[in-house]
Amino acid sequence: MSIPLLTVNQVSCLIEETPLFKPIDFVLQSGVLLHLQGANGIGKTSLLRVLIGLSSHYQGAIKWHTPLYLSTVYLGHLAGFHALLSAQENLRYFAAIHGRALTVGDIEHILRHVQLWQYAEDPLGQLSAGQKQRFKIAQLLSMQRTVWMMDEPFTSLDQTTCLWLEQQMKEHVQQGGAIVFTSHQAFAEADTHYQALTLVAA
Amino acid sequence: MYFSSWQQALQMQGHGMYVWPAYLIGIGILVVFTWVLRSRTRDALRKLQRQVEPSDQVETSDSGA
Amino acid sequence: MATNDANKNWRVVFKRWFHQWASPRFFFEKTASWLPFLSGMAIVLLGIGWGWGLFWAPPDYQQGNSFRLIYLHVPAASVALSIYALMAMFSLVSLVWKIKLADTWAQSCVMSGVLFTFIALMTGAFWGKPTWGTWWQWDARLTSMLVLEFLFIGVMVLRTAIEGREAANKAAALLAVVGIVNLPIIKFSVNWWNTLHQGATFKLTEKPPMPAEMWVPLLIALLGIYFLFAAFWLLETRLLILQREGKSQWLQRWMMTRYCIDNKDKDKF
Amino acid sequence: MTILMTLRHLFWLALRREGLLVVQKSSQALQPLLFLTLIMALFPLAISPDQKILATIAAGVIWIAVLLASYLASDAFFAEDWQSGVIEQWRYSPYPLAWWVQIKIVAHWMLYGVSITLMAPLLALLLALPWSQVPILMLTLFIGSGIIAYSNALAAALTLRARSAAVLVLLIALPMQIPVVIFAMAAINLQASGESILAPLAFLGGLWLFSAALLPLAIAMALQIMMTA
Repeated sequence: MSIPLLTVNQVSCLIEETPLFKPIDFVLQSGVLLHLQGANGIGKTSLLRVLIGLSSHYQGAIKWHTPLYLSTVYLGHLAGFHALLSAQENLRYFAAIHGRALTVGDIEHILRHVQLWQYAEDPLGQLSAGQKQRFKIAQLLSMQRTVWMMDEPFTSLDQTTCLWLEQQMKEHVQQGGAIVFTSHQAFAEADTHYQALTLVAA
Repeated sequence: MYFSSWQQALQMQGHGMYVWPAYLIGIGILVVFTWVLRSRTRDALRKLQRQVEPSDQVETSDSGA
Repeated sequence: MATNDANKNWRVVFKRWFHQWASPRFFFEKTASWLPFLSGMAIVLLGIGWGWGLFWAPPDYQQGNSFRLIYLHVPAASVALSIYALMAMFSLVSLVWKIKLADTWAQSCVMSGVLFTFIALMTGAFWGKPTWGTWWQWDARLTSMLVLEFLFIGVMVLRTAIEGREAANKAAALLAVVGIVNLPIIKFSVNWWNTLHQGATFKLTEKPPMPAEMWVPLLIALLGIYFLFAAFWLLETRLLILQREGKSQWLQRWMMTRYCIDNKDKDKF
Repeated sequence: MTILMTLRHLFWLALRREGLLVVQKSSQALQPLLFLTLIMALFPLAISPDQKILATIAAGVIWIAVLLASYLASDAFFAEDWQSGVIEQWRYSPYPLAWWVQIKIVAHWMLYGVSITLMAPLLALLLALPWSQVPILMLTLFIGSGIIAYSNALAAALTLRARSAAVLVLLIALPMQIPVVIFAMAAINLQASGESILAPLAFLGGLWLFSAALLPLAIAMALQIMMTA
């Protein structure tokens, strides 16, 4: 029942016209948790940015089978929220950037789900690193998009939050979504949904 | 020549003190700029030469062997 | 059909020609021998134009001998404006067609532009003292020239201030293009402001028709300064190619052959 | 599947966010206005407390001070959104980047332009500007601050990755703002001498339309360059 979402053919990121890693091929299908691995500086982040069109320094062919801006949501290593504004306001604005109007009910539902409802009115900058990471998940959830593109989601997380995040990601793919994420940590429980792709230096 | 002597050309009926410095500064700027460009080119060439030289040495050692 | 074909042919030829010139290697090899010609022409023409203008041309009936500044002032001002237009054009080409060399072309306009604009301003001041009795007058031309200098300096400083060469070059190119759109607006507003205040009514160059002994040397000096700029531009473009293409094989091979052939005057360019 | 928000809804939502941000950093946000008032106090002290002298320079002084105040915070115009990755999300949004730029600038104009316009009578009072000139001063300040906002935003975008942005912003934005000052001051002076102010106001309005239509595209391009290059 898996649907192909993205076909990547002989793609490598370029810096001044030299490829960063050996060209890769893969087809991303719904229900897949794709882990991009590789040494530091190999170009995992660059690849993620190339895939969603934030950068055009690449060679090869990238083909999305769904409308990119309507089916994906991307969270880079930059937070994507303003530290002075509250979780509520940030969430509302983030969804608006991508064209979705959130109702008060939506916001409450999502923030409760990531256990941030009690901090909904506080400036996000005052929350802990783990809570901020949970807010990022709220951002992902708020968009109801099929494909999540996540850059190093596990950095600066404690054990519990890591496990919670893995749980969230698994739920998303079990419901027919797909995730592409970069991480140099191993994923704790590899199941049938999990696929790994290692970038090798060119 | 319009002026009857070099002295007159230098004075230009009192306007020489405006005309000559302006020309001198202007030409000076252009000359200095030429010099700067040429010396920067020389530096760039020297740097390139240093990049090329090692392989040059390999060549000579090859011929020596 | 035939015209269509010819049209297409012409386009293909032009495209090939353009792409050839856009390659650093082709440009570098083709222009290798141009510099002596350009600088020689510049020196000869400027020598004739300025010598004639300074020593042989008759003085102006109103301004007297300070009028002789025209042979430096007008050519410098004119070439400065042309340089800005050229820089903006190259910048546009580099932004739209993403041609790297066009960016180098644009970059090698900037410093010459700053200097020629400065010379125009400086000579304007020296001219102003005997004619207006003041070094600086807020006259429309001088004010526009001052703004042009700011625009040039802005492009120059922006390029050096931004980290990352590609971002720096593209940002400077964008600023140059925005600047060329702005320039007519600024010029118009400054002229309008000047007529409103009617302070400086004295025009530097708009005069009853000049006799030939006056305008022929001006024309020669004008031509000479364009050649001088061409020489500067070429020298700087070649310098930038040397600096940027240091890693490419063709340049290293070029350097090797040069090094082997004329070792004795290796600093000659 | 997903229905995108209407642009109007989006606009108000984004405007609200910019407003909330200003409230959050109100002490910072008020600095330009404070700066403006402080400068006003300097002129009578430095030049002369004579009402006649002050009245002749008042409009020009206010305009220059408004320009200077506008540079104060403008190198940081995009900085926070840039560092926090919000601009990256704009780029990744289904709406064009230029649209987000436009909203941010309009929001800025509505907050600063309106507050400066409302402050104008007070500034005029301090510098003994004749009351008959105050309405036209306010009008030129309102339109003019709109144009200034665009050119400052362009300078801010171009200098996002620059090492010392503060002076650079001034160097880039100031030449673009010369026409604004010329037309604004011409309108005020012409009105004072009882002549028609139609021409300078038309030029000012034209300049505003021109900036509003074209500069967001250039700014979006600058942001794009900073992001990808």
